[in-house]
Amino acid sequence: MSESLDALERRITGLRAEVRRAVKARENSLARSLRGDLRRAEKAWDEAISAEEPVPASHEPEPSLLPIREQVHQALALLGVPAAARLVVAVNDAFFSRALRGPQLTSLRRDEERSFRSDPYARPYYLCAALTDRLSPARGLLADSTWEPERRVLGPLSPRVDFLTSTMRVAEHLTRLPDPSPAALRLLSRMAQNIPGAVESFAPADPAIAIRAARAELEVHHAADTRQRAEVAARASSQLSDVERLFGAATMSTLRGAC
Amino acid sequence: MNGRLDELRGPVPSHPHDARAIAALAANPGCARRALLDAAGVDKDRTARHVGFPAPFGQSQFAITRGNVFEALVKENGCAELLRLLRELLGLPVSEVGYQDVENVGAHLRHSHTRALIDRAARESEETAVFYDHPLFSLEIAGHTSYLEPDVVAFQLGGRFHIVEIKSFGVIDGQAEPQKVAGAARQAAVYVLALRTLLAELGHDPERVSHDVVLVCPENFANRPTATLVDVRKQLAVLRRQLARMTRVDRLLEGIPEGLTFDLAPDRDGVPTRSAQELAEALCQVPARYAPDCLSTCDMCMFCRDEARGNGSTDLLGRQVRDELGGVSGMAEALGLAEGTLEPAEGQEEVARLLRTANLLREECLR
Amino acid sequence: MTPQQEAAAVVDAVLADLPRNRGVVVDSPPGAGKSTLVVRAAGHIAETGEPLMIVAQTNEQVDDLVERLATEHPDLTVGRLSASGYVTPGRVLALPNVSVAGKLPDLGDPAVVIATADKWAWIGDRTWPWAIVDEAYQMRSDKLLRIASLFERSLFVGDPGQLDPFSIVDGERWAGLSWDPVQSAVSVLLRHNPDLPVHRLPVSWRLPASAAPVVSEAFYPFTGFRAGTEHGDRSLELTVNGMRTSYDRALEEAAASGWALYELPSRHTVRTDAEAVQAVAVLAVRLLQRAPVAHSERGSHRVTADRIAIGAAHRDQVAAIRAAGVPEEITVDTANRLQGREYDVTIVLHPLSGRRDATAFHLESGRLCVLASRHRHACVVVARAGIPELLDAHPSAEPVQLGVPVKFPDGWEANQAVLAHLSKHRVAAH
Amino acid sequence: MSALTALAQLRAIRDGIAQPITTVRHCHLAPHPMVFIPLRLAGEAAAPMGAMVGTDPGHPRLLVVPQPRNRDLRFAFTAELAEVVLPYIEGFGKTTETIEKKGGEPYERCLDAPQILVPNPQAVTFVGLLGRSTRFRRVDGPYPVHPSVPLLGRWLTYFADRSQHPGSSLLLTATEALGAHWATGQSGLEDANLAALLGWIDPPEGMTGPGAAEEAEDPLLWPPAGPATDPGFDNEVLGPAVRAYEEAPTERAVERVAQALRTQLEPTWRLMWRSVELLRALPEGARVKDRWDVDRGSFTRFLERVTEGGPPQARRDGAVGAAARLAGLERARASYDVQRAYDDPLVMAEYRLTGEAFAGTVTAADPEHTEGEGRSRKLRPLITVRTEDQVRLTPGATVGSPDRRGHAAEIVEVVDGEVTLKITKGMGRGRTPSPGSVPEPGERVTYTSLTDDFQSSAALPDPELTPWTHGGPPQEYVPSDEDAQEEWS
Repeated sequence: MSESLDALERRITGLRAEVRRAVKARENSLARSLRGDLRRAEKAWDEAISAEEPVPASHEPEPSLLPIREQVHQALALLGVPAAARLVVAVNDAFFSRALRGPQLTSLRRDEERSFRSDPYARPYYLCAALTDRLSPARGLLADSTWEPERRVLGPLSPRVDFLTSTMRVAEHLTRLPDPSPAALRLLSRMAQNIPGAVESFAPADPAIAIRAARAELEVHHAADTRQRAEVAARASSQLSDVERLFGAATMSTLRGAC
Repeated sequence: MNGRLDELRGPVPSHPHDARAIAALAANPGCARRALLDAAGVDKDRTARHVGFPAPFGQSQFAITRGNVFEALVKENGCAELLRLLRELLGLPVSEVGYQDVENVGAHLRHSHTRALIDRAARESEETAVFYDHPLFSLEIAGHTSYLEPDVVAFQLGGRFHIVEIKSFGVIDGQAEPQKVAGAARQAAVYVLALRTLLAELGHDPERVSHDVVLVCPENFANRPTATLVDVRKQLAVLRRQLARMTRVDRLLEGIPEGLTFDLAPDRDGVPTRSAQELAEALCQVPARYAPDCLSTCDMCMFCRDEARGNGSTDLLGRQVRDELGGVSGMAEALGLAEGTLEPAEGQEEVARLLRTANLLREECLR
Repeated sequence: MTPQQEAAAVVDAVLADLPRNRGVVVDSPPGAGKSTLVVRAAGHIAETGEPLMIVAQTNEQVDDLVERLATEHPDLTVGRLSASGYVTPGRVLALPNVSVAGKLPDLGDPAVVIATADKWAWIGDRTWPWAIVDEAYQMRSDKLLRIASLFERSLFVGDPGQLDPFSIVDGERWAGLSWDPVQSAVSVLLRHNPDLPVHRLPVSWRLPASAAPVVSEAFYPFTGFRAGTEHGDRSLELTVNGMRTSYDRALEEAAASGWALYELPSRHTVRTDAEAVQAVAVLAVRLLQRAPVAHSERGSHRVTADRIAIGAAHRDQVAAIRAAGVPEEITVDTANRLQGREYDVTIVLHPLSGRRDATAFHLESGRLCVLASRHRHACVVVARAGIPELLDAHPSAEPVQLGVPVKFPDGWEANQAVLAHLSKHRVAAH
Repeated sequence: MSALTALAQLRAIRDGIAQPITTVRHCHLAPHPMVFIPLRLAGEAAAPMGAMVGTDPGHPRLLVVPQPRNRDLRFAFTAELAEVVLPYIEGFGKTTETIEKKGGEPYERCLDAPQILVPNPQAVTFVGLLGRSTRFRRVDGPYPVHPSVPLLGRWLTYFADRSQHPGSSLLLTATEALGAHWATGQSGLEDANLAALLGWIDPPEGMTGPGAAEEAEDPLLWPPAGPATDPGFDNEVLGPAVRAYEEAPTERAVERVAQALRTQLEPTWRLMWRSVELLRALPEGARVKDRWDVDRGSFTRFLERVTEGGPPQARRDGAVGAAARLAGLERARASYDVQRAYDDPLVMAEYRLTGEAFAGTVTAADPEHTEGEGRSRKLRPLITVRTEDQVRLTPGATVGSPDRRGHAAEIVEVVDGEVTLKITKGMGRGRTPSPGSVPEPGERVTYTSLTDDFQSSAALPDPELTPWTHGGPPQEYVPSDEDAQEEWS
């Protein structure tokens, strides 16, 4: 070991001060190199101190054996509608492996698209985009390529309809479990809070009541949403190529979607 | 006039004003230096940095993360949280749930798409969305177009638009920090004005944009959002006043020397080549009106404070002290009057008498 | 409708609403006949034979009401409750139907009992079927809390445009509460009882036609009122000729148009700006020397010193003006204490004169409203030049509290409006 | 802000060091105060990040929340804080004295009371919010906490409320306490930085006030005194340390966060105790003890309320509670202003400057002067005082004097620097004034219209009798499950 713990600590303190000074003066390249020095010093400090004490066992959850796309697929299958990464992670957390992390999903859609382009329909399913009424990919939503086209496109009412649907699906799944996890109950409560009549303000949600309330509101939007989605889906099938039908078209003009 | 302003800024694009910057115009309108820098679209932050007086503003990553997480929470699932809040606050009917993400078009189309969507909403009340997420507005500031990004625009049955402002500071037992609410209100007023301007351009009644903005904040110590209506009529009045003032910047231009410029003369990599000394001298050609409040509102504050120190100005001690000294602007002068080493000039007799008495009292009590 | 008819219709509506509601609020702009309404309503209630309590805010206000009530209803017995240390003025002692005492039993059993809110707070064990609360917008809600259980139903009368009640301590912790104790009695009352009828007296009998529109637009932008008299119904005649000094010209401008701005050169000064103080005093003295005579719908009379008031923002300014040789009989006081008062001519030291920065205190619209609305004939404002620049440079960073209704008018806008009008009547000092 | 203080500030700039604006100390300073420096997670209302606390300058206790977004860790922090704070507070409940009250039952009062010192008003706000977020917690149910957590919450709420009470010293902030005794050469806004303020008052060897203050503005040299942390520190040091803890919540990771926070807290810890030394060096004002007695009484009452198992303080004041609190605060405010002026000639000088007080020498006295005839004949000694001060009091005004307690007089006449006064109180009941009660010629006296002579306000209705004008009787406040279960994420 080249430096004593004390000396390392002094060095770390000094480097931190320099880094902050550089950041403040927006001397970015200097800050970058100082940060590198700092990281190395901290690592050395970590190593030095761990030589003195044993490393405790990690409490990380067991990594899942399923690949990420399988886990996402599982969550989407439960939800039955296009969903944002956050919700996918929450569902996975509540019902399945609990090993998904938001950042792991960011490049998923791009990877799937690449795979589809190089070898179309080679896989049984693709994790694809949901399409807006402009036929462009909706930001941040994941869908399942095996779903019928009407489910993979969005009208203005669809975000709400899909939210209500997914709440019902989560509640239904809960009723099937003999001993649901607290995380699952919390997920349902959080979703139900935003549906009128689905939950008492702070009490845990009752799946049966949540389903009834969500269905009641769904009744209100269902017809209009189905009509709008059918219209978008029809346009998609007549105007788009195969890959675009799954991953969306680039936006061309502003007026087409608005009218 | 614009030519002269371009000359002041130098050959770089005008620094865009975001809503926060526009709202800050009202912070110290009496300051000619700031008014001119803003009107010319000079990047004050870079300028202050270059003359060696960076502003002491910074934002913690914790605060930024918190803000982003909270905004995402409010908007997730088609603004499900926001929908609940508006149903409670504005009595939104259950059938009104439409959601449009303006950002679904490419960035270059967002502004025109916003216009088209808002126009459609204003024309037909049927089958329009309630939420317009990521809209992009524009506003003319002293001859330059500034683009503004409100959090959400809500369109309610009954034909009224509401600006939704999402902030991550807490509302605890119905109250939030008044300064933060004021900041949010000023910012929201900019969006209200921009949307009203847009409606007027499209031939609709601008008053269809409500002056009640919806402020969404976390409630108490949790993440659960709560919404409050904030009346921004006063902020709107102030904003209009300040924007009107900016068009009168020609009065300020009259007094400044020929050829004056705040050009940083950036090289090909954008690194300033202008001598800091020279730039500082140029800045000093336009009088500032420094007050300690500037320390929390203006990028130039450290530079102006240093200048006020150099001049021995009573501005350093705050507006109240300055007022208490009855218009005596120099510290040495005020002390001289107090200690009787300086004869009062015409019009200073009274304040001199007051300071002299104060000085005698201090001496008597501290003897 | 004539102004008389219009005003009478409102009064009738108020009286009709009284038995139907627990509370009735009447907003009264300056000089709109608030006291007349109170006296009228008191008579109206007394006729029913039911006892009435009347609440005012200061001893002077109580004495004024006692005097008017006892004079206009000579058959009515009036009791005046007072605190220890109160010296009954002669004008009250001289009234045969008025009794004065410190304790309720010592009053006999008068039909009407009048006292200040502070005094009423010490009275318990009895409820009145009726109450009238005067100057209710200047009454703090915690005072109302102390006396509200004394009455079953009440008429609340006051001027929303004048100064709000205040506290020497910070009331932020109660901001947004419907019962915020530092808010006015009326705002708290209406927040808890939003369905109570609110009437508005539509005509100012005090302000001349030259002043009513100015004050109405600046301080009552959403409600408004008009003058009870026309241009020409009133005039102020200076019977002694002037000498073309700037003082004389300012007085002549005021006599001719109802307003004058006597403008001193721009300068930042201490609060008790000697030059401005001097100008105020000289104007007052000079006004008396010019032997003014007021002609109005009530006839003509000589404007004597007791019909003139001088108003300022701060107490030290008042003391300085007093010390500058103003005749004893002229009232010199702060805006707070001039509330509810009426004079023929007023001379006002503008709150922003000589200031470099405006504070919330200086900009409070109620302050300027009080100062600019005390006169029946003319108002002379003394100020240093530079106030428009000061307003223009004023930073706007007022904090915002959730759940607190925004108050209008905004002080800045009100100041601007008054100043814009005054600039048409400017006389420069030299 | 007065011309006197403005002048002191100008001198501070010229001399390069802060100037006194009082001659005595106006706050109580306990022999063993507890210093508490909390740090808050940026972007959150009341998420504690860490704190330094203790009564021994040599042994601060460092408390750390390695991941402030984790509610369990936050409550663990609060429980640990309670372990330090509660024994300190409760220790003062052990010894009491019996106070006889005129026309009332005698009552017990603690002989001494706790005193907590925090760096600045923002820390007081934080104390209040931390109290608010913990006092409704339940020890059972869905999110149980240690019993000390809600108890600490109630005490923190009490201290934060009490600090709004003018003249109270139970919870003091260093910046306000120092700022009340010294004027610096910078604005009030800049005085809010404890390091800069102390730089002016007590610059290190070889430095001037402005130099020390400028250095103190560099967060690298002098970290902010909290509760807000330096954004640069958050981004460069604390952020990585917290992330490291998230990835591996080991002892070492905790130590890394603790180490980071220690660097931010230790300088302020030293400044706090330096502030205590500086304040302690000032002689105590004569009426400081009276106000501390009031503090002790208030503390004792709250301690009793807690011991008797009373409910936690409501979220906000009810109508009657608000009016009662307002009356108490106004009374304390007025009283504090008067007492400070009476205790301190330099504070009184402010009133002399505005003409509300004057000081001078007695030139003539007629101690046996009387008014009225027969039975209503009253002793009204007359004195004449020669003064250089500009007097703006008018005949008939009642005045008091800091020189004699219970003494009152009335202004008879003010002519050319000569004030004639009629003494109305404080000269005894005899035919002649009691010895020493009437100032004698040659004596230096001060009189002011500022008097601590308040009429108590009339009674308020019982809360359950709140009238219709104020919303009628409130629903009885019962701490609900909702309070306890309120999310705390």
